[in-house]
Amino acid sequence: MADPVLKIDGLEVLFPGFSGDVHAVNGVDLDVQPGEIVGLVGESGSAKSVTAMTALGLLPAGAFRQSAGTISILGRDVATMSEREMNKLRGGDVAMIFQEPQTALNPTKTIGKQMLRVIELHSNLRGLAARDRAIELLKDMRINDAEEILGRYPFELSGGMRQRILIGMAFACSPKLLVADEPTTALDVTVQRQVLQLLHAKARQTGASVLFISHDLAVISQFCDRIYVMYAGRVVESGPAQKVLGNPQHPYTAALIEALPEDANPGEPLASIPGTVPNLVNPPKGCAFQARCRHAHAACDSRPVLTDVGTKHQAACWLREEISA
Amino acid sequence: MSDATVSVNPIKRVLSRVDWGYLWYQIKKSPLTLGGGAVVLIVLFLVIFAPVFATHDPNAIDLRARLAAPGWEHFFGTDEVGRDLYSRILYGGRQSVAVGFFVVLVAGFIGTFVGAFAGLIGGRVDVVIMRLMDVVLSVPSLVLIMALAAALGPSLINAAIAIALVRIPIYVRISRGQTLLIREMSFVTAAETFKASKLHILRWHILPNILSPVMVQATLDLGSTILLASALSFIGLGAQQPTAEWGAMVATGRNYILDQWWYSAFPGFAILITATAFNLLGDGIRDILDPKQKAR
Amino acid sequence: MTIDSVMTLSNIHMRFPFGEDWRGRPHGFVHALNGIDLEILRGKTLGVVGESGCGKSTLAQVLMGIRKPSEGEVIRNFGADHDVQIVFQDPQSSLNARMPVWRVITEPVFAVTKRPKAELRALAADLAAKVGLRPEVLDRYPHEFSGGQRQRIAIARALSSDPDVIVLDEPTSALDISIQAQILNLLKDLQAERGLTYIFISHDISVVRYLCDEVAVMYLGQVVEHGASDAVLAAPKHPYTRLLLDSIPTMRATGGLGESLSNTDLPSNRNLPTGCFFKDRCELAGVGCDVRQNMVPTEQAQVRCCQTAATTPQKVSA
Amino acid sequence: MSFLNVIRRRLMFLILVLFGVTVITFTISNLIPGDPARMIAGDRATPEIVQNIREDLGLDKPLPIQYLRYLEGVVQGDFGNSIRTRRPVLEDLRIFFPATLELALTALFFATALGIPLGVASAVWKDKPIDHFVRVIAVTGISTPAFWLGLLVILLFYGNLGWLPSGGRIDPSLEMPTRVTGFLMIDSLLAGDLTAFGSALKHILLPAFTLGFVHLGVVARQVRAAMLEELQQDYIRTAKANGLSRFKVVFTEALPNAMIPSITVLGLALGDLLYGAVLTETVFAWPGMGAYVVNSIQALDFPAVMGFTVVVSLAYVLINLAVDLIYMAVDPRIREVS
Amino acid sequence: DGDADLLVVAKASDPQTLDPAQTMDNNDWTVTYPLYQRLVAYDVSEDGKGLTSVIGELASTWTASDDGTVWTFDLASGNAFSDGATVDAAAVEYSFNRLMDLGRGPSEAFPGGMKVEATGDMQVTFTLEQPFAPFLYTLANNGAGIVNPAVEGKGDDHGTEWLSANSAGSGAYMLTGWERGQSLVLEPNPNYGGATPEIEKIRVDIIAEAAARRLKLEAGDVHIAESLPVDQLDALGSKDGIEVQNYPSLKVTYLYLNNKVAPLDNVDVRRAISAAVDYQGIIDGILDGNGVQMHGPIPEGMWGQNKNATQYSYDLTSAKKALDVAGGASEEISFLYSDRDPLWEPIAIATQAYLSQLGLNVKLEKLANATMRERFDTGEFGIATGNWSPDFADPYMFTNYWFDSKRHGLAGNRSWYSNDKVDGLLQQAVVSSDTAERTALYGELQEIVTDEAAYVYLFQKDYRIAVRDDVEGFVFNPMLEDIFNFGGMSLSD
Ligand SMILES: Nc1ncnc2c1ncn2[C@@H]1O[C@H](COP(=O)(O)OP(=O)(O)OP(=O)(O)O)[C@@H](O)[C@H]1O
Ligand SMILES: Nc1ncnc2c1ncn2[C@@H]1O[C@H](COP(=O)(O)OP(=O)(O)OP(=O)(O)O)[C@@H](O)[C@H]1O
Ligand SMILES: [Mg+2]
Ligand SMILES: [Mg+2]
Ligand code: NI
Repeated sequence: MADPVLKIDGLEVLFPGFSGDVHAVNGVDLDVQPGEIVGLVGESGSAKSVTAMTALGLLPAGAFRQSAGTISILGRDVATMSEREMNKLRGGDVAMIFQEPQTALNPTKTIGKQMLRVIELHSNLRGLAARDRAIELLKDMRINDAEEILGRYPFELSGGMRQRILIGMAFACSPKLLVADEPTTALDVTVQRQVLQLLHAKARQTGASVLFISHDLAVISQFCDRIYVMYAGRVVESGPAQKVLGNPQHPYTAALIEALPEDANPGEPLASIPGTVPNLVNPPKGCAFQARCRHAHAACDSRPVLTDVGTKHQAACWLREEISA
Repeated sequence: MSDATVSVNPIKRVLSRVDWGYLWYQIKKSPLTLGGGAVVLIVLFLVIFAPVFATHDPNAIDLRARLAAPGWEHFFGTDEVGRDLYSRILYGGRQSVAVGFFVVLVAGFIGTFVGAFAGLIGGRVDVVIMRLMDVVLSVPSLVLIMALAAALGPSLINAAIAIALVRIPIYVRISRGQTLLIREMSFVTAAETFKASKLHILRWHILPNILSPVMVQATLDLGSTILLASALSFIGLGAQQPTAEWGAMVATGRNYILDQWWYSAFPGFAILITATAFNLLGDGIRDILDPKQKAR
Repeated sequence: MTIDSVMTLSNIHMRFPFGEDWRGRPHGFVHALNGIDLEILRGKTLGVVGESGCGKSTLAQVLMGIRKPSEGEVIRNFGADHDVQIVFQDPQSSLNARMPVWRVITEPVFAVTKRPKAELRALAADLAAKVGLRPEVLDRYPHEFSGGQRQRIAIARALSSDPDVIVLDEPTSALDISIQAQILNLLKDLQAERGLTYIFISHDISVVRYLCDEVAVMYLGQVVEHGASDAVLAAPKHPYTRLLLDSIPTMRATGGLGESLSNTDLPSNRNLPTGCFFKDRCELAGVGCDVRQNMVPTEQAQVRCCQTAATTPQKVSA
Repeated sequence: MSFLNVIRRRLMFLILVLFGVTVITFTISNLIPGDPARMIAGDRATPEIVQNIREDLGLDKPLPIQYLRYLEGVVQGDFGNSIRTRRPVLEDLRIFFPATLELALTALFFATALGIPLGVASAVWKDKPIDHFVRVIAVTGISTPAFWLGLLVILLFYGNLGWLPSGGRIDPSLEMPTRVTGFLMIDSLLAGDLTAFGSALKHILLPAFTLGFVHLGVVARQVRAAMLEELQQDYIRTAKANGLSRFKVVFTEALPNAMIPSITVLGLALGDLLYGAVLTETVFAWPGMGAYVVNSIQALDFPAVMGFTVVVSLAYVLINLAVDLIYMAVDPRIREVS
Repeated sequence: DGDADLLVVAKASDPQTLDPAQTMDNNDWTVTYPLYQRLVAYDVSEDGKGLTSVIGELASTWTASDDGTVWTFDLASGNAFSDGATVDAAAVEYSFNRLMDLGRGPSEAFPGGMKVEATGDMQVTFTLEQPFAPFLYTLANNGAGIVNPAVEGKGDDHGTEWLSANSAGSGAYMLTGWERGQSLVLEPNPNYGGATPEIEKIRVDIIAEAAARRLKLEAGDVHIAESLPVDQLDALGSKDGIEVQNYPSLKVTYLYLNNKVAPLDNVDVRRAISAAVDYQGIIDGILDGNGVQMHGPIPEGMWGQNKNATQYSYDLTSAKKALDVAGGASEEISFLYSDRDPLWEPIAIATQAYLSQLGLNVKLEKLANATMRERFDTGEFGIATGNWSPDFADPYMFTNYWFDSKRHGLAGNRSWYSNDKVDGLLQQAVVSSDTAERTALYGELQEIVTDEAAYVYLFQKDYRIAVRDDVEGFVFNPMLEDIFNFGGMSLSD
């Protein structure tokens, strides 16, 4: 097997703050293999974005501290890379798209300008050749009047259109890894489907790996090969999408799926998870889900580690530990 | 709870909403704010207790000790009728600081109410009020102040009134802008659905929520008002003799700047330091309370 | 067809002027609602679904009575002392950060009549308990709460004036699934207990299917399909409803993401399309679509439609 | 909104301002105790002489009539005659306005040329020593009494060092270049007179610095705030994710957008500078409108004061119009929506 | 500098108007006076001192009728305006008619009903309604400058607008440039009838800040710096190349005590105030000793002064006694001053302090000069400061103006003093042309008004001016403060 495109080991990130440090990421291990589409799912605040942004070095300098862990992209440790090298990497071999297509484009520059900038920065294409490349990328995103769109400003376009443009830009230099942070959350369902389809097709076609972040289990289930479920800055379960969602091994994953109204009987109450996510200023010592867990018991006071619960399927729960033991 | 008997005044309510611990945490992080705040406190202290710190009667003249150089007898020297400059600067601060607070309070209160009213009522009233404010803002303010001060007769209180009148539009704009924002918030929409009166909305929703930007503006304004008041005194439209006032002292002192530099230098420094301190503090408070608000 | 309706909307239009030339005349109008007829049944939940910008919130405002429709009529079949309350999507801005929780909860009461504080606090405590908040939180301020708790506060506030009808404008969209379930359960309990009528606005079909008795599907300021929710969502008649249902990702889907849709852009509501509003996005569009469509009753629902759809065999994916 | 619309709107507002400004200043002028006729007549004049002058100037008419007469004149471009100089006010202003404008523009240039880099540095290195330094400079700028700073720099650069002149626009022993634009620095260049240019430049340095120092603070603060705002926008993150270097992110992405809101501030600053020059001009004996209006107020020369006010207000509105148009030219968002 | 032919004068402010028939401001006269000639001029003594007597300038000879109402002047030939036109009787007639017709401030110096007629090519006759003792001297005023009749063609209203910024005179110099607010340039009038002036160019620079004027003077950029504060002059005197010249002057500084306003309407209160002021303290402290206390209204150096009249001196006991006689005074007394003269503020502050020793409550009001003058005229004040310098050398300037009840207010009687007897004396003195008789009349008057303490007669101050030491030939005339005899001056190398 080739090197993983992205490998995160024991990552810990904290944000100093008034009432203490916010321990956003508390030991995350994660890897993305070449050509793989990996999902990162979890509730709001579970540190999906922080994990991804740390990996690409996009967190605002000064606001955070990486207290532990290593990150390597395409086999290179990012800690050893200079800013120049990181810049070359970003937009070249690694690309990222974000949640808010409204604001992710520079409002005062035309689409063409913004696309050409990326293309010219990371390839040898210049002038008309670069322009042709941009048009080609847009066409791939099913944007028919691509030439005209290049002359438009972001505010003149719909959200779905903008997100497709951003995806097109992300693929401008055939990245090996694409990080997509909730790319469709702000879109309508009909548009969401189109964007997901295009993204999926393009990734498969170019063989790029994708780290796909979402809180929508259904989207994740359809989009990803393999998923990581996060809770309070930790990975609680990981494995192939169908396995994890079809046969969840961690009580949190299970409860989450049960809480979906999708299959619920309108006559009966929904299976809700009591309580709220823990405060990350003082993250629980033991299992982070302990306080809300039906199955919590004494062992949960110490922190469970990810253990195999099936082929390629791992969960961090003492319950599973006991079962498998 | 004894709550039912305690009447709650709005200022106390706003202050009670301030998380002092958080405020202190933020201020500590910003040495400039801290420095500004400390100097403000020192200035206020010196000025309030001027009689304690003064070495001379600020108005006692001594024609035989005119324009004496700084020394042990007169820390900052004396002026053209032999008054002790150090003592006069201490007392002079009272005028400057008092004008600052007066202007900010008067303009702040009137402006806030007018702005909130215009924003809430909307329609013609709003248009008329805002156009009027635009017109006032288009008039060169210094000239307006000078003319007003000249019309009212030169005295510090008249200068303060003139400055306050001219500064009202700024508060009207802020408070109206803020009112329009808040009016769009869904808690106001909610209040409308249960048929709350405009007065209720003003009292419970608008005013409490515009106070903090207004207060930020007010802190920032203190510095510039002190400056403006001294500028008016500089051109002779402010404090009257023998009352000590910094701007007036600089004005008189400039005639002596070549041989008796201290006469205008010390009061000038006093203005500079005080205004800087208030501005630093105001800046810091703005950053803390209202990080999004743009600098004007 | 109904016996007991609390509100009836007939032919509601809502236009907003936009832009202003130098004489203050608008450049044109945003047509947010374009002829809505709805009957709201007492004690039931009506779900309103549709894409962003289709006029759901505007409809809610008309129902609340905070906006007067430009055209059409709203009939209310309940006493003047009862009213319609609302719960908003964004728990952040729907609660005044400068009021303690007990004030927030009782605002609908004291905004209208003066009451002694003690009475208000008692009422607040009562309501807080109903929505599952502990009484000691009453003196705190909204920003000290999580999203789910804030939504509970908002619900308590809606209940305080003892309304007949509560409009819920995407009350769970900003919440996590685990919290959403808590709130949905709470809403169900309260309805059962008090016989409330809900108008539930959402773009999440599965939530609507779970919670609502009836569903109205909106497109560009019109209702395109309206009927019992199980029937409509199981066997949609209107091509738009079908598109919507097809687009929703489900955990059990097997076919992956399928083919890409061609036209996902909503037509402008500044210059309304001629004929059927959906025709540009409709796979079935044909000759008859050049004229405006009317609502036609079918067995289970009313459908704005669409000769083609009525006569075309249904093709709904699972 | 179209360009035309903005212009039309502003011109409507201009009429309103003209009306409002004249009403306000006329009212206040007439509240000021003092009789301009006396002023002209001189100390020892008899009441008959004073009355004679009063009639000449129409000061014996009721105020509303005086106002209407004035307005009538203004509409026809006649601002009346100055009581002090006995010359048409417009004529006087035509002489003094370019001097003030030259000073204001130079000060603005100074303020922006320094203020923008300082503001950018401050935002980029937020909370670093340079940020503190810039903020102190900026705050000191807006807190310095210009009239005092002026005295200090004169004392230093003229009195002690003798490097720069103490006041005036040009060395009076030099031939004034032919008046073309009224801007000495430009006129002297047009005339090819380098000595005059050098002298004009030397003369403007101190007053422009003094006047600009205040606005340096304003500009730096504004740019800093706008930069901070832009730097936390999502598109900056996109740019970084696309591999743009820090330098490019700051200068090609954030700065242009940060300048858009700053244009308003610069426009306001220019307006401010125009009448803020009043005190500075007095200190530096700068022969501009500021000194003219101060003397006029002191001398109860109401036509002159009103002329000044109207002209500056007009300039203010026109500057705002220019700002709006520039805004529209640089910000595509405004051009088409709404 | 370095240019021996250029003389630079530094003034504090720009002239307002250069029309002699309009300007009432000494500041303007610096420029206008050398541009024009008058029928008569002040004489200069052998040793170069300015005298208060007049000699002919444009007029070669003149006669007055016995009753002093008809004055006939014969014009000297050879005088010409800068455009070459001869200065003839018609020009004189025109100038005076223009002056009286415009009816602005300067016309006030001439007796009402005065008729001016060219009674020959080169002969002018003035007819007065009644005798006016100082008449001849008024003809040396700035307002009596002879204007080229050609200005009539320069626009409406006798060309006032044009003349406010241009010159049309026959003086030694003519105006060749005026950069507003910056400088004015005078160059010799090529057609001047007198001796060709030595200085080829005179520049008047406008430098508002006293400190800057002084620095320029020190640097040699300026030859004469006007209105420097007393304190600066002392420091300057010791600098190389600079000479501070002292001239006895007739300019006096005094306080108006508003006789119409309580408590100053009580003569004993006024006496108390007059005795409570430390005259010597002010002179030593504020003037650095450069002045003397006045002895009644008429200054030293002017004929008619009565040394026997009361002179108050600083004496708190007698002041208190006087106040007791008055029964005390509790009213707040306003004290007006302006920044026209930098000495006024210290005087005001000092006076306030002195009077507070009597328990009098004085409130200082610093006003714009124009506003202050307005208040003089309406009589809304208690005390105010003022300077007075004569337009011509006659006690008339210090008596008829100050005490005549017809001149209440700004016109001269600024203490609103009224005394029928005094009015009578004044009336007699003005129509008499007998100096001895007038001296006696004014002498009696002085005793009355000093006793009644109408004003507080503070001091008479020397005229001091700082000049580069290469400036030669400056003649100071006490009637012509701030006016320089450019035509007679020169620069040594
Ligand atoms: N710049 C920051 N400063 C302080 N705390 C931060 C910062 N960025 C993120 N956090 C904290 O880190 C935690 C994780 O945030 P993150 O944005 O990664 O969550 P997420 O899983 O992406 O959630 P969402 O689904 O809402 O996007 C949160 O508690 C958040 O408050
Ligand atoms: N006050 C208003 N002025 C102008 N246009 C408005 C106004 N309110 C709503 N609109 C327009 O009316 C249309 C319907 O808006 P509405 O908020 O009702 O949509 P929605 O269905 O609630 O959308 P979402 O799902 O995004 O909340 C939109 O195009 C919107 O721009
Ligand atoms: Mg996120
Ligand atoms: Mg909505
Ligand atoms: Ni319609």
